[in-house]
Amino acid sequence: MGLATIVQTIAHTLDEEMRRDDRVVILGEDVGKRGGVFLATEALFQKYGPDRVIDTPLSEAAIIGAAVGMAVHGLRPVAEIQFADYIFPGFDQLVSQAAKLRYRSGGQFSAPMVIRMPAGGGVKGGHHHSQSPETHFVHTPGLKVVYPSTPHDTKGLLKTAIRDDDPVVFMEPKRLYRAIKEEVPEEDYCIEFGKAHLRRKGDDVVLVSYGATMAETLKAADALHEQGISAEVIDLRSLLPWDKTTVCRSVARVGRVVLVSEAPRMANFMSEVSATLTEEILDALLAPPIRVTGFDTPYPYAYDREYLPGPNRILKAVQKVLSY
Amino acid sequence: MGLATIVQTIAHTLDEEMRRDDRVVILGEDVGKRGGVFLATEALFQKYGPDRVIDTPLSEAAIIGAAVGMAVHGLRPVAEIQFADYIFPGFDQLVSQAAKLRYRSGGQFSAPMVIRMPAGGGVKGGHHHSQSPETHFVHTPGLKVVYPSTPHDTKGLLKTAIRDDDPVVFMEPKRLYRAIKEEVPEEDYCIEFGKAHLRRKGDDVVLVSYGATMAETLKAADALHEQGISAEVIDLRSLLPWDKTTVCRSVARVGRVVLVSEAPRMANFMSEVSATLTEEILDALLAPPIRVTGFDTPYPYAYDREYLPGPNRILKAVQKVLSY
Amino acid sequence: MIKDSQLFQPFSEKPIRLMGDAGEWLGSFELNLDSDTLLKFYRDMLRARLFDERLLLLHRRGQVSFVAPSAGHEAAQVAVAAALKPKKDWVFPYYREPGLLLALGVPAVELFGQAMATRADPNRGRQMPAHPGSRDFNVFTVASVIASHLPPAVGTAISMKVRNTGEVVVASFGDGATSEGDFHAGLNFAGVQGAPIVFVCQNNRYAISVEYHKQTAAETIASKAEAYGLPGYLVDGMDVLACFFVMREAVARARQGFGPSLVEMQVYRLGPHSSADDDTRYRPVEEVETWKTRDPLARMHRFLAHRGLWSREEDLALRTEIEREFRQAVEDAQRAGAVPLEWMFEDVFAELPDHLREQRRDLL
Amino acid sequence: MIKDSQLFQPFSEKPIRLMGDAGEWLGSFELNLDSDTLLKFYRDMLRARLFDERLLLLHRRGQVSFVAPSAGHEAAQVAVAAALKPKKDWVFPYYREPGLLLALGVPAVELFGQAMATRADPNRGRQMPAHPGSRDFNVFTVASVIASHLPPAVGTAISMKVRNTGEVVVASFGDGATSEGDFHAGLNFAGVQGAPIVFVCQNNRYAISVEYHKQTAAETIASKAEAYGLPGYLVDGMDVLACFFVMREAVARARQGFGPSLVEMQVYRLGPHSSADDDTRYRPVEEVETWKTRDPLARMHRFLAHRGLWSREEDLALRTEIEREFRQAVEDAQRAGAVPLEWMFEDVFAELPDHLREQRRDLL
Ligand SMILES: Cc1ncc(C[n+]2csc(CCOP(=O)(O)OP(=O)(O)O)c2C)c(N)n1
Ligand SMILES: Cc1ncc(C[n+]2csc(CCOP(=O)(O)OP(=O)(O)O)c2C)c(N)n1
Ligand SMILES: [Mg+2]
Ligand SMILES: [Mg+2]
Repeated sequence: MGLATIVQTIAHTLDEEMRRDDRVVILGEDVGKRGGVFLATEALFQKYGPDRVIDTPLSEAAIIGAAVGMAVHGLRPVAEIQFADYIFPGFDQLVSQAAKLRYRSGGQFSAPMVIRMPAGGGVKGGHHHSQSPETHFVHTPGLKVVYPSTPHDTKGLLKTAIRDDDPVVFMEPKRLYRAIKEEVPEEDYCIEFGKAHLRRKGDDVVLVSYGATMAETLKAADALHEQGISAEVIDLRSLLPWDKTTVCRSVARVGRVVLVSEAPRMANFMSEVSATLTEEILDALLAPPIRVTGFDTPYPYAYDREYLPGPNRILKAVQKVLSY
Repeated sequence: MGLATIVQTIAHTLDEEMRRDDRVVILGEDVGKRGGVFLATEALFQKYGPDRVIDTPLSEAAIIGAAVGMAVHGLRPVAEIQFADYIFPGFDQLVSQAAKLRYRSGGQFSAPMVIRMPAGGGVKGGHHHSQSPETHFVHTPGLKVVYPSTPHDTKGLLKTAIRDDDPVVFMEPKRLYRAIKEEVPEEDYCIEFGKAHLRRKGDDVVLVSYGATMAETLKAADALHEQGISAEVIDLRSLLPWDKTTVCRSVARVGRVVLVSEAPRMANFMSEVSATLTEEILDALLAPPIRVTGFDTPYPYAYDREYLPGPNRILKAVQKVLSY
Repeated sequence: MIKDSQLFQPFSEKPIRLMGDAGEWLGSFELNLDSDTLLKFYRDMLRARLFDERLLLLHRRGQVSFVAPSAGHEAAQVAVAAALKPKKDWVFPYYREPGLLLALGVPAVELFGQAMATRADPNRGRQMPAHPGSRDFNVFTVASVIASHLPPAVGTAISMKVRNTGEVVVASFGDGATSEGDFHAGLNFAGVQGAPIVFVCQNNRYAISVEYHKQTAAETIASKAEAYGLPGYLVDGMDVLACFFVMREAVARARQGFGPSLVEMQVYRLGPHSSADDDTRYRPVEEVETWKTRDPLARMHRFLAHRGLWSREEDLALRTEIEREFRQAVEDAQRAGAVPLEWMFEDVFAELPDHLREQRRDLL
Repeated sequence: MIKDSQLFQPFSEKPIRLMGDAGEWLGSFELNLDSDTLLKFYRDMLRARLFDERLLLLHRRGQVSFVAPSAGHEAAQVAVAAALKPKKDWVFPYYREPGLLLALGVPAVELFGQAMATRADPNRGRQMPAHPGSRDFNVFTVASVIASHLPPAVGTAISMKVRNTGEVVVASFGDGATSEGDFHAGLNFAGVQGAPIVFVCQNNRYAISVEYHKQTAAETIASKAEAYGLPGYLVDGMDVLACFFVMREAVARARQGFGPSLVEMQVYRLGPHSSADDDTRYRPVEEVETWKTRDPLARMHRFLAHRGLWSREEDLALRTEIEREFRQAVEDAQRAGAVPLEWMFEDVFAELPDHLREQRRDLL
C-alpha cells in the first residue's frame, strides 16, 4: 500500500478485512459519513453502507455491549471508542461482559471483537482526551491488549486482532497518527501477539516501551548513541500477552533497563514488567529497573508535554542505571 | 463499644459519625429499611430517616455521581456499592468525576466522600460477587484507597475516611465481616492513611498484605512459626497512599519478602510494591520479592478457595525466597 | 416502524388481562388455543414452581449455596417461552428465570448441574447458582451485573436484522434493572436500529428491598418505552394468557421487521429476594398475603378447572411425575461429578496463554 | 409532584413559541417584561456571539487550541441564565455554553483565561478550552465526558432539598448526551427524589456528525421526561422569549418543591462541531443555510426593532463596546501569565502526598 501513516493504515486495513470477511462490521460514534473524528474509518461507510458501518448513539455501553451481542451471533465487530478516555462509561460492558463471557459460559459463548481507541497525550486534549488506560485492561482477565507504534505493525496487529477469537483492546497512539510515514507492505500479513519487536540492538542499557512513547524512547536512544552509549530498544507491541522472554533475555544480557510508559506511575503496567524481571532474573540485574512514566495526577492541559516521559526524563533514568 | 465484628463496627462507626456531623449522609441500594444486604447500615434509616439514609434506584452511576454532587454542595456522603464488582457500571463517575473534580476545577470544587464496598472472594459468589478491583482505584490519580482487615482498624480508618477532604474508596473484606470479633475501643479515634500496621515482628521473611488476605497471611505466619521461621507481617491498611517507608525498612532489614493479594496477578497492586522495592533497595534483597496473588482468570465459582492465595501458596512462596 | 397493533394497544392505563381472578375468560376475542397448549402452560408453570422448591430443599441440605425463588413469576416466564421458536430465537434472561429455561426445553439436569457446579453444567461450574445459560437453546448465560445483558441482547438482534435471519431476541429483567444505564443504552439503540427484540420487564415492585416508587417516578415501566420510540405494553403478569397473547404479538411484529417493543408484566415475588434475604425487614406480611391470593398457578388451575380441562387427581399425578423427574435430574447432575480443578484456567481465552499455563502449573 | 402548569403544557406536539420569524409576539398573554430586560437578552446574546468570534480569531492566530462554537444556541443559553438567581442557584453546563456563563456574570477575562490556560483561569489551566467553571458563580467546572455532569447535578439538587435551601440547579447538555447512561441515571434519581433541578437539552439535531434520527427513535427529547415521571417541555430554542418564560416557570416550580422538569430547546449549530471539525462531510449546505435564516440574534433584533427598542446605530455601538471589552479581557487574560509548571502537582488532593512530592521534585 506504499507510504502510509498509522491512521491511513487503519482505514486501509479495515477496508481489506471487510472485503475479506463479510462478518466484519464497524460501529461507533461518527464512524459513518464522517469517517471517524480522526478519519480512521474514512470512506468505509460510502463503500459498505449503513449495515456494516454503523453510526451509534452516543453511548459507549451501547457500542461495546452491542459488539458483544453481534460477536455472539457470529459477526466480527470492530468497535471504535472515540477517545480511550471514553471507555469508562462502557467499562462495565468491557470487563463484565466482553472479558468474562467465554469463561462464565464454559466456552459456550464468546466475543471475538476488537475495541479500537486512540490513546495517549501530547495533543493538547486535557485530561479527557489524553489518558492511557492500558493498565486497567491488562489487569482484566479475558482481554487481550495491543498497542502498536508504527504503520507496519498497525496493519499486522490489527489483522491479527480482527481474526482473533477473543476480545482485543486495540490501542492507537494518537499523537503518532500522522507523525510517521513508512512503507507498508501490500500483502496480507499478521503479527502474532506477545512478540516484541527489537527496534535497536545495544549493549549498555535496555529501553522497553510501547505505543506512543516509542517515539520518545527512540529519540532517547539516538541521543544516547551520540554520547557513545548503545541502547537496546524493545517495542512490546502487545501488553497482554507481553513478551516476557524477549525482555528477560535482553535485560539478563545487558543488566540495566529503563521502562517507559506514559500512564500514571502508581501500579502502571511497567510495574508488572519490573516485578517480573526481579522475580525471574534478579541476579542478572546490575541496577534496579527504573520506570519512567506519567505522573500521578489527572492528565493536565497546561504543560501536557512536560507530563509525558520525554527523552530528557528517559536520559536521566538511563544515567541513573548506568551510574548505579 | 466492646467486642464487635467488622460489619458491626461499620454500622456503629457510621452511627457515631452521623451523630457527630449532620452533613454525613448515606446512600446506596438497600441501605434503608433493609439496613444493607450485609447489615452494614443496620438501624440507621430508622434512626436518621430517609433524608440522611437514602435508598437509591439501582444505578451505581447515580449513587456515585449523586454523592459527588452532594459533596460539592457541602454534605459528606458515604455511598455504598453493594458489591465491589458493581463499581463498574459507576466506574466513570468515580474516575472522571470524583477523582478529577478538584484537579480540573483548580481546587474550586472538591468531592469529599466515601465509597464503601465489600470486596474479595471466598464466599461462593462467583465472578461478580468476589472481585478485588483495588488496583483500578490505585491507578486512578485523585482517589485514596483504604482496605482494613480488623474491626479496630475499620473504625479508625472509616472515621478518617469520612473526615477526609478527598474521595476515599473504602474497601471491606467481606469474608472477614463476621469472622473476627475483637475489642473495639469506645473512644473516637482516627487512623492516619499511609501508615501500615506491623502485625507480627520477625527476622526471616517479611509478609506484606492487606484486607481479606491478611487472615491467610497470618495463618501462614503461624505455620511458619511452628516451623521455627519468624515472619514479620505488615498490614498495609491503605493502598493509596501506601506505607513505602515501613515496607522498605522491614524488607531492607530482613532481605526477603512475599507480597500477598488476591486480585488477579497481572499488574496487581503488589507489582507496584515489588517494583518500588527493587528501585529503592535492590542491594538489600537477598531473594526476589515474590507475589502470591489471585490467578488471571475471572473469579470462578467452583474452587473459589483454591483461587485465593491461601496459606499453602504463601508457604510455598516463603520456601522459595528462603531457599533462594 | 411500529405496525398497527392487532389485538392490543400500547400504553394502556390498566394492565391487559385475559383471565379473571376466578379463572374466567375476559378476552374480547374468541380464545383460539387448543387444550394441549393450555395444559402445557400449566404444566410448565408447575414445573417452574417445583423446580424452585427442589432447589430450596437442596439449599437447606447444603448442596446448593444460593437460590433466587421465582414463585409468582411463573406465568410471565412460561408465556415468554411459549411465544418463541426454541433453538431458533434467542433469549437473554436474568437470574430469576428457571421457568423460562425449563419451558424452552433446557433439560432440568443442566439447571441442577449449574446450581451445584457439576459437570452437568454446560457452563462448567463457573458461576454461582441461578446463572444458567445454554448454547443449544440460544440462551445467553446469565451475568450477575443487573441489566448488563441488555446491550449484548440488542447487538444480537442487530446482527439478526443485518443478516435478515428471521430470528427474534427476547431479553428479560426486573423493575430494578430499568434504572441502570445499560437499560437505557440498550433500548435506545434497539429503537434506532429497529432491531427484532422484545424487552420483557418482570415488575415485581421490589428490587431486593427497594420499593417501586423509590426506583422510579414513572407511573409504569411500560411508559418508559416512549423515550425510545417503542410501543410499551402493560400486562397482568400473573395472567399467563394475557402474557402469552401480548408476547405473541410483540414477537411476530419483531419478526416481521416492525421493530422492538417493551412489555411490562406486573408480577409479585411471593418469596424472599433470595436464600440470603429476610423480606420481613421491608415488606408487610399482609401485602405478601394479598398477593398470594393472586398466585398465577392457582389462577390457571381455576381457569382449566372451569373449562373441565383439569382435576385435582390429574394435578396430583402431574406433581408426582415432575417430582420424580427432578429427583432423577438432581441425581444425574450429582453423578456427573464435580468439575475438575484444572478447568479453572480454561476458557479465559480460546487458547491457554503462557502466563495461565504457568499459573496452572504452579497450582496443580 | 408536578404542580399544575401556569402558562405552558408539557408534551406539546409543536414547540412552544412566543416570537414569530418576523419578530412578532405570539404569546397568548400580555408580554410583561420591561425594555431593560428585553435589551439585556439581546445584549447577552450578542456578547455570546462575539465571544465565539473572538475565540475563533485567537484560534486562527494559534493562541487558543480549540473552539466549540455556540452560534445558534445563544437564545437558549441566555434565557437559562435569566431565569436563575446568579450566585445562589447552581449551574452544571456542558462545553458549548459561553453564553450561559457570560450572561450569569462570569467575567470574560476568566473565560479567555480558561481558553488560554493562563493564571486568569480560576481552574488553573487544567483543561482544554471550552471547559470553564466558577465557584464564585456556582458553575460546576465542565468535564469532557458527555452527560457525566448530570448525576452530580442531581446530587447537588438533592442536597438543596434535604437542607431546604431554596436553591435550584440547572443542568444542560446536547441531544447526543441523552443517549448516555448518565442521562438516564440522573433524570431517574431526580424524579424519585423530587429534587429542585431543571434539565435543559439544547437539541441541535447533531452529535458531531450523528443526526438526530440515529441518536434516538423518540419523536422528541421532551418526551423522554415521561420515563422519569417528569413534565417535558418542547420549546423553540431560537426564541429567547419562549425559552425564558418556560425556564422561569420550570425554575419556579423546582424552587417551590414541585420537583424537576426537562426542557428541550430546539436549536441549530450554525457552525461546525468544533475547530477540529469539517461539517460539510455530513451536513448539506442547504440545511445550514435554511437554519441561518432563523438566527436567534437576528430574530430578537427584529423583535426589538419592531417595538422601536433598537436601531442599527445602537447595534453598531453595542458591538463596538463589546469588542472593546473582549479585547481588553483577552489582554488581561494574557497578562495574567502562564500557569506555573509546579501547579501540575497541586489539587490532586487537598494536601500534597509524599509520592507526588517526590514526582514534583524529580521533574523540577
Ligand atoms: C449492577 C448491579 N448492582 C447491584 C446488584 C445487586 N443486586 C442483585 S439483585 C438486585 C435487585 C434486582 O431487582 P430487580 O431488577 O427488580 O429484579 P428482581 O430481583 O426483583 O426480580 C440487586 C440490587 C447487581 N446484581 N448488579
Ligand atoms: C462519553 C463521551 N463520548 C464521546 C465524546 C466525544 N464527543 C464530544 S462532543 C460529542 C457530541 C456531543 O453531541 P451533543 O450532546 O448533541 O452536543 P453538541 O455538541 O451537539 O452541542 C462527542 C461524541 C465525549 N466527549 N464523551
Ligand atoms: Mg424486582
Ligand atoms: Mg447536538
